[in-house]
Amino acid sequence: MTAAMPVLRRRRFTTPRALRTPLAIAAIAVIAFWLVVIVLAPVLSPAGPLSQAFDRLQPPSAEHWFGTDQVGRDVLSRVLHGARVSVPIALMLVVASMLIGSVLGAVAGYFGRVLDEVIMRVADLVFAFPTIILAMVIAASLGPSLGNAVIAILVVSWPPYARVTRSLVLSARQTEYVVAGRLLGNGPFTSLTKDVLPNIAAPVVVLATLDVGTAILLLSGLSFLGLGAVPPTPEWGAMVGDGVQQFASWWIAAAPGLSIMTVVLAFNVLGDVLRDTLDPRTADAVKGGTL
Amino acid sequence: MHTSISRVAAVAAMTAAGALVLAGCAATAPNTPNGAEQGGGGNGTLVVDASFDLATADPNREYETTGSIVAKALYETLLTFEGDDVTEPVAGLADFEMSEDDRVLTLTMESGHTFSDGSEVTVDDAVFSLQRVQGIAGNPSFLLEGVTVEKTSDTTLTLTSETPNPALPFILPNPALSVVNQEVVEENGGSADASDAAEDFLNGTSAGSGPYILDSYDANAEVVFTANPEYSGDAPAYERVVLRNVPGETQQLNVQAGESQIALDLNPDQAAGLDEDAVTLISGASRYVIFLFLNQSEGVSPVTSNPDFLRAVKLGIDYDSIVDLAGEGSVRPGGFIPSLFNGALTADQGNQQDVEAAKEALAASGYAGEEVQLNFPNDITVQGLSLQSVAESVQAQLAEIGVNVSLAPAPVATELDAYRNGTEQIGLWYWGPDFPDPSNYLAFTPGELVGLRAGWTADADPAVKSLADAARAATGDERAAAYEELQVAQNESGPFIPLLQPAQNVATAKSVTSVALNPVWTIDLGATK
Amino acid sequence: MTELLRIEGARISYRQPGRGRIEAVRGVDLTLEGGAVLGLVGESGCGKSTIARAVCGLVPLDDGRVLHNGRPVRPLGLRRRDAEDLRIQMVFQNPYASLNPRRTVGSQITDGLRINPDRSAWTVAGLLGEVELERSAATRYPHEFSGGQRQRIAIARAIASGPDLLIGDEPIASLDASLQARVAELMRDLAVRTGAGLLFISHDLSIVRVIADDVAVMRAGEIVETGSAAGVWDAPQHPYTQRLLAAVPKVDGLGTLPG
Amino acid sequence: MLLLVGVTLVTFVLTNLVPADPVQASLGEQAAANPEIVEAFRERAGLDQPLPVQYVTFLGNLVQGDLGTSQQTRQAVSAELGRAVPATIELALGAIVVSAILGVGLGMIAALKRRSAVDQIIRLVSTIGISIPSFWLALIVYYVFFFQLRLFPGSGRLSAILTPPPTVTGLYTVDSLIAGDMVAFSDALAHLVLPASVLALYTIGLLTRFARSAVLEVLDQDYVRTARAKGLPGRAVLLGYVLRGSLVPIITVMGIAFGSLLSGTVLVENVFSWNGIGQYSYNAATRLDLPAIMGVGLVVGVVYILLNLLVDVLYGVIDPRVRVA
Amino acid sequence: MSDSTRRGLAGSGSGPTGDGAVRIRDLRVELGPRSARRTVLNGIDLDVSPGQVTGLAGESGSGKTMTGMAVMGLLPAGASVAGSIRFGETELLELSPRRLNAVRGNRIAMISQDPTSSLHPMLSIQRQLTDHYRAHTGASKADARDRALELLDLVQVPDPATALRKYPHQFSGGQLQRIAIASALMCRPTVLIADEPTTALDVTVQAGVLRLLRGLCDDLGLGVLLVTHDLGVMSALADTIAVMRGGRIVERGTRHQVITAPEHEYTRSLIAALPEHHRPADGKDPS
Repeated sequence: MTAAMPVLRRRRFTTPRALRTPLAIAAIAVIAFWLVVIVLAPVLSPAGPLSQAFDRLQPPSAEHWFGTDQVGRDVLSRVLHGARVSVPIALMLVVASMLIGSVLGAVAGYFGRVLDEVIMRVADLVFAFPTIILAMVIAASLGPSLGNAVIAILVVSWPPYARVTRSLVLSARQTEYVVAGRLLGNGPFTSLTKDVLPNIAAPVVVLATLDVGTAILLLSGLSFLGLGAVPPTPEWGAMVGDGVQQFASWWIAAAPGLSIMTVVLAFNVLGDVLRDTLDPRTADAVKGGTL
Repeated sequence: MHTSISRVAAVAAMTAAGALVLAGCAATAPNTPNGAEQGGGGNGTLVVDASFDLATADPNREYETTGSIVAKALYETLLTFEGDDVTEPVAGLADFEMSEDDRVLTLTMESGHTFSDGSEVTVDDAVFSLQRVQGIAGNPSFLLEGVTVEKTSDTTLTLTSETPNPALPFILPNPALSVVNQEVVEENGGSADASDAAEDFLNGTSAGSGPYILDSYDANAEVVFTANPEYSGDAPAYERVVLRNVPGETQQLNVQAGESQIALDLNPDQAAGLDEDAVTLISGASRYVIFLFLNQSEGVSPVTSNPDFLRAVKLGIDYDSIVDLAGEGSVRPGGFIPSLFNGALTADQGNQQDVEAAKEALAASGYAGEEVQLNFPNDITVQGLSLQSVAESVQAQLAEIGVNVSLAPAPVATELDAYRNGTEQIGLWYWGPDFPDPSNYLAFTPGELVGLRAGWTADADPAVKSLADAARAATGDERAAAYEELQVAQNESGPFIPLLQPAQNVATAKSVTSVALNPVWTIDLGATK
Repeated sequence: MTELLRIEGARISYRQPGRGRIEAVRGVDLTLEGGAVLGLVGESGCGKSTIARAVCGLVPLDDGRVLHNGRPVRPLGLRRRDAEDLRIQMVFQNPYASLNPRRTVGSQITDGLRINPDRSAWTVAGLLGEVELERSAATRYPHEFSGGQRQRIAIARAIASGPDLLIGDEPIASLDASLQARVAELMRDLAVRTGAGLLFISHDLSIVRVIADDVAVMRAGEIVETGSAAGVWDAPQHPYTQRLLAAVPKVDGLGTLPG
Repeated sequence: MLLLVGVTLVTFVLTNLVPADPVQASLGEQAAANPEIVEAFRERAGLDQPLPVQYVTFLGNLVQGDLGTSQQTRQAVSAELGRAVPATIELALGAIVVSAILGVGLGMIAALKRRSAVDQIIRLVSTIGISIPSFWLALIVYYVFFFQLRLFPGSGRLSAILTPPPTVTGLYTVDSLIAGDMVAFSDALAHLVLPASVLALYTIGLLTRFARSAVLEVLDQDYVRTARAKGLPGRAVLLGYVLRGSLVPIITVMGIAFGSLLSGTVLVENVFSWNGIGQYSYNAATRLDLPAIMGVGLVVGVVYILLNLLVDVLYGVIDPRVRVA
Repeated sequence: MSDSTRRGLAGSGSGPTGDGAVRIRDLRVELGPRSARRTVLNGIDLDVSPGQVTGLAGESGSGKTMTGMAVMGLLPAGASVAGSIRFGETELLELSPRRLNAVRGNRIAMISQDPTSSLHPMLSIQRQLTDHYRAHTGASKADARDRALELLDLVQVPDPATALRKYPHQFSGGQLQRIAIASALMCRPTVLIADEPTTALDVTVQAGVLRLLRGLCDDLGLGVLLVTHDLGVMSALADTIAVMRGGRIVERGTRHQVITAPEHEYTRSLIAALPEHHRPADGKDPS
């Protein structure tokens, strides 16, 4: 694929240019920073994430930049290692829910009828629950663990993809080039893979980018409630949860909270930039289903 | 002055919260957070923050910490304790006399106690109430298991036990055994058998003779009490008490900010963070014992049931650092009986850390690094202390001697099942006494309630078993020694590893001059001044 | 002898949300011989595009038949189109929507070549030449072309498959006036040269007059008049046709108001 | 309706998949060891019946408006929800009103100043709004604005020294107004500020972004150009034409945003001791209180349906094309 | 305002006085971001006189629509304008936004190509006919309604009273364009800018609208700037024609002159592109 990445309308964009705005660069830099942290966490951390070698509840100092927590662990080290938990899991989660959701959505949209009804009713059902309440019930039922939290989030996070993909497929299916392709003898599978999916991939991927943030927030929210990461895993949400116990030791929650925010923010900005380069209409379809 | 600051703030808030709320903040400014300060003296309102585990306001059904506070405020019991001394029961609605063989307890009603509807508390009410506890088979009904309640005259009743029951006078002060107004309760569907349907009514209206009457009740949010004009004792210092459900960390802020006058569930770190100029802190060891157990059932875990492994764990734990973790006021018990009760061991009589010995024991056990699971409930705190910190410490300490522990927390509701069915490999739990008598801790012996949860069957440890039987049978002054001996033996070979008694930290506003704390009902709101 | 296309008593209706069914085509008969050009004219909403779609099998008939070489056209469901039906091809109205934006022009024309019964009839370069585009166009993407050029590509793609019936559904409506006649003539020439019949649908009478052999005038789902293009133009019989023709402004520089 | 049955069925199945036994969760240490007590409890809670029978019983009671009794608190679920739901509604309404005004306003400004510095700033701020973990923000806000600055009251919906107004709607602000109790009103409003603001931040971010793109879309419409060509004053064009034209997508998002508010309440109510549906559902879920979970599921389902209904009605009010059809 | 408000509906045109005319001189417009600035109008001179239809022909992208927008002051944000657009004695390019607002919709009105999108789909016809009238004249609701009824009658919308209560989607395209014209004429403007006013309409409907425009021009003395790419429409309606290409006017003259005897090569190619039978017969000028 060369420079051009055409979309449904006359617009075009070249990737380098779209990503050249200061905000986009900042976002990419933040993500790059955390990727480096993920790789180098053991090297960068002054202490092990589980080591309880220090005095408890020390405020930030030269020795412990972000202080120590309630059992005497170095918060900085835990935050750095926390990136290895939250970010990769969120990325995998999003990819998985994108795959599940868009396959279901594409099937529902393209083949319609009973499949469509069944898939979309189920999606409605999931939609009817506020995500975190459903995730909470699931996580509580299965017992808290990162794995179960991931399952819970997967269960609640595929419907937006299904909806968006379905509506994109529905409208793409009507477009003249898809019809023209059918007239030229494309079977349903060829039509879907050759004409429909390539043209809706961009918005779905943008949705996924925007969803990374949501996934991190959900995951950390569940961990915060004690329904996600299992201690002593250095998960950011769980660390904020630890911090709740000691208002006076504000630093326990400060760094992990900020970390969540920067990562989520970076992915959201990146998603925005990608979305803005798309046709505004497509962008609406994208955002319309994010929640 | 506060007014003007608040007005400025309101303007600032506008940027954060939007123009719409502006009107509200500005209007509220004069009576926001400081209003509560006036509640301190005289006939004002007392605001008490607690972490709720409230299930019901029906005294004969409640068996939770918060429920006891509520029942204690609304009702009276036949016997009671004086202040926080739980070593000696005293007369409440009745005076008592125990037969020589510890089997028949005779209670004589004291006159002059009246229910909130003005009627007198009679022996019939007392008999009805105790029979109701038994008949409705609620949480507390085991307290009177094997006990027959009979009215013997217009002023007396007897409680006859099948077996000698020296603990009975210590059981009777439990607020679950409160006396309710028979007439009122029966009018509202109440009875002393399973057909009882008065709970709904009692959740809305109290029918007792306690210092307060129930004003409103929301098991999830708050309970409001108002003074009972018919109360026969000293009138309570506060006309109105609001008992609110607030998490510990917020309690700390509230009591300092003057939003509440009493905070009941502060953990040591929160307590340490208090501004002593603004609040008074009362701390002491609580009645709870947090303990670890290793399952002795080979089916559950061949690792934890290995005696050498068990010994290694006992030797590997850094008991002092765990008590440090729990902060000021917490105590390290020598055995499973908490320091407040007869028969308790001191810390130096308990197990001690010895890393080298632990490693040897571990080597002897043939342990090869298998992962063992440590289960604990993660959504509850014991006196504000979360079990998670303790679990994390234990995990790290055992890692030092080479034991690979994985933590498996769960909400208490989920985890209880595994705990009570005895399927946990390593469990981290706590025990709150049902009544302040060491006999309550016989549950921790082979074949008994808690023992079985650790896979400690009746025939698993005959030595300890016989010591337990001896303790049960002991009377008078022999009892303490018998229980001490039992605990020493348990520490040696039993699956239970008592870790700590967390501190109970209660913070009060300076306006509160006296707080009536007690290990059985936590706080007597009626006697708080 | 069977006609290339015969439409008999076609009735087609749509379901519109909230408004019930709307009958777009109510009893239409049409025939088209191979190699001939039939112009179907009418104002917006008269049902002419619906007929085009029905001929391709894109909308089902409520009643009546569409026969292609004497064989009913199968409605296009989820399955691949029948080989016979592949010989009916269409050029759509909107050149911006009828080409896949993610694939090169060449590969899209190749799609057409693949189903041509006569494999050696065309090459991509040859076809591009036929529609007056550079050879190099094959490696480029649709967005690099103007509307008129895209429509030429769409025509090339349709012709590539060697259709015996070509349908133009308002193929020139979204082009600039100065291009309309040229593209229409190109389409006609290619169709006639390859021996295909052309069903040309348009609201522009003046252009249909130039390229069509026969004309059918449609109004509100019915054909009101058919005849040779010249005949209808010169002597319209139906009052509606007369009005329609009169409404076409004359480019005479005289300020004559139409209608 | 089908949705509601679906919701209850899913919740029912889900909660029964749990390996844990609600009996254990509800009974004390000694009591749980006593088969008589356990049996009595099971009978009271209807747990002695086979599962399908339990579900049918639940549905049967439901039709009569009976949601069953909480296993944990042994109170009627409907009564508990009757207290929790208005609390959350009050919170969510406060948040949605604030975010509607600020979100739509900021979105419009950003759209009008497209690509300017103002636009960039608004967009960045709104993105931050959807990026801050609400549970973290709640902590900060509680600590700073209540504890440090003492600007706003802390826990709960009303200062404990005040008596809640007589219940009419269950919303303290509204009820106190009805009762004419201005002290309670301003106190309730002050309690609302912090949690509602925290909750609103996310929806403000969401709405700003949507409003911006909706308004941008409309600004490109012919009818806006026509309105300007008619020489209408700027404000009339903006409010009468642009805003009106972009309301449909904005309303749609507000519907979605309300849903996300309900999610947010779980995390925020926790910190502010706001005894609403969020706290209730957290307690119900962690204590495996089946009837309570079912009740929450139902309420949420009903809210979802009502919300959709309301959105549809609003579509009709806004857009005559929908109205006629 | 004095002149136009006094003139009644039936009153015949006041003739091509300088007062109601638009004079465009050396109009230059540049658009686009700084890095890719492009000139879209490059020295346009054009007059629109009362009672006259001035045609502006050209293909898409030639700048004809931009010329109309420049007169209305509706150029896209970031456009830079040079030259002069005078309306009577007023220099439109120098007016403050507020004073420009007092002119447009009031003295100079506009109708655009697609009436289904140029009318707000969610507002009633009455609102869209009267809001600017009330803003410009301060008329009461009832007076504005009367005026609207009058105009709907003038543009031959059946049952005006009912029509006022309806919404755009309840009308056909032709009716909507009539309503749009009525809306444009509410404040008795002297100049009407008609940008492709019939392109979206069917031919039979187009004929009616063309007749209406011609009538308004003749009866009300309205000056019309007709922007269209359709030479048929141009030939039917315009009195004078200017042909645009690439932001410049390449040819101008009377209708007959430009259509039957085009001088510029480009104009000739436009005419040559017409279907054969559709081209103008050799120049017979009736005048």
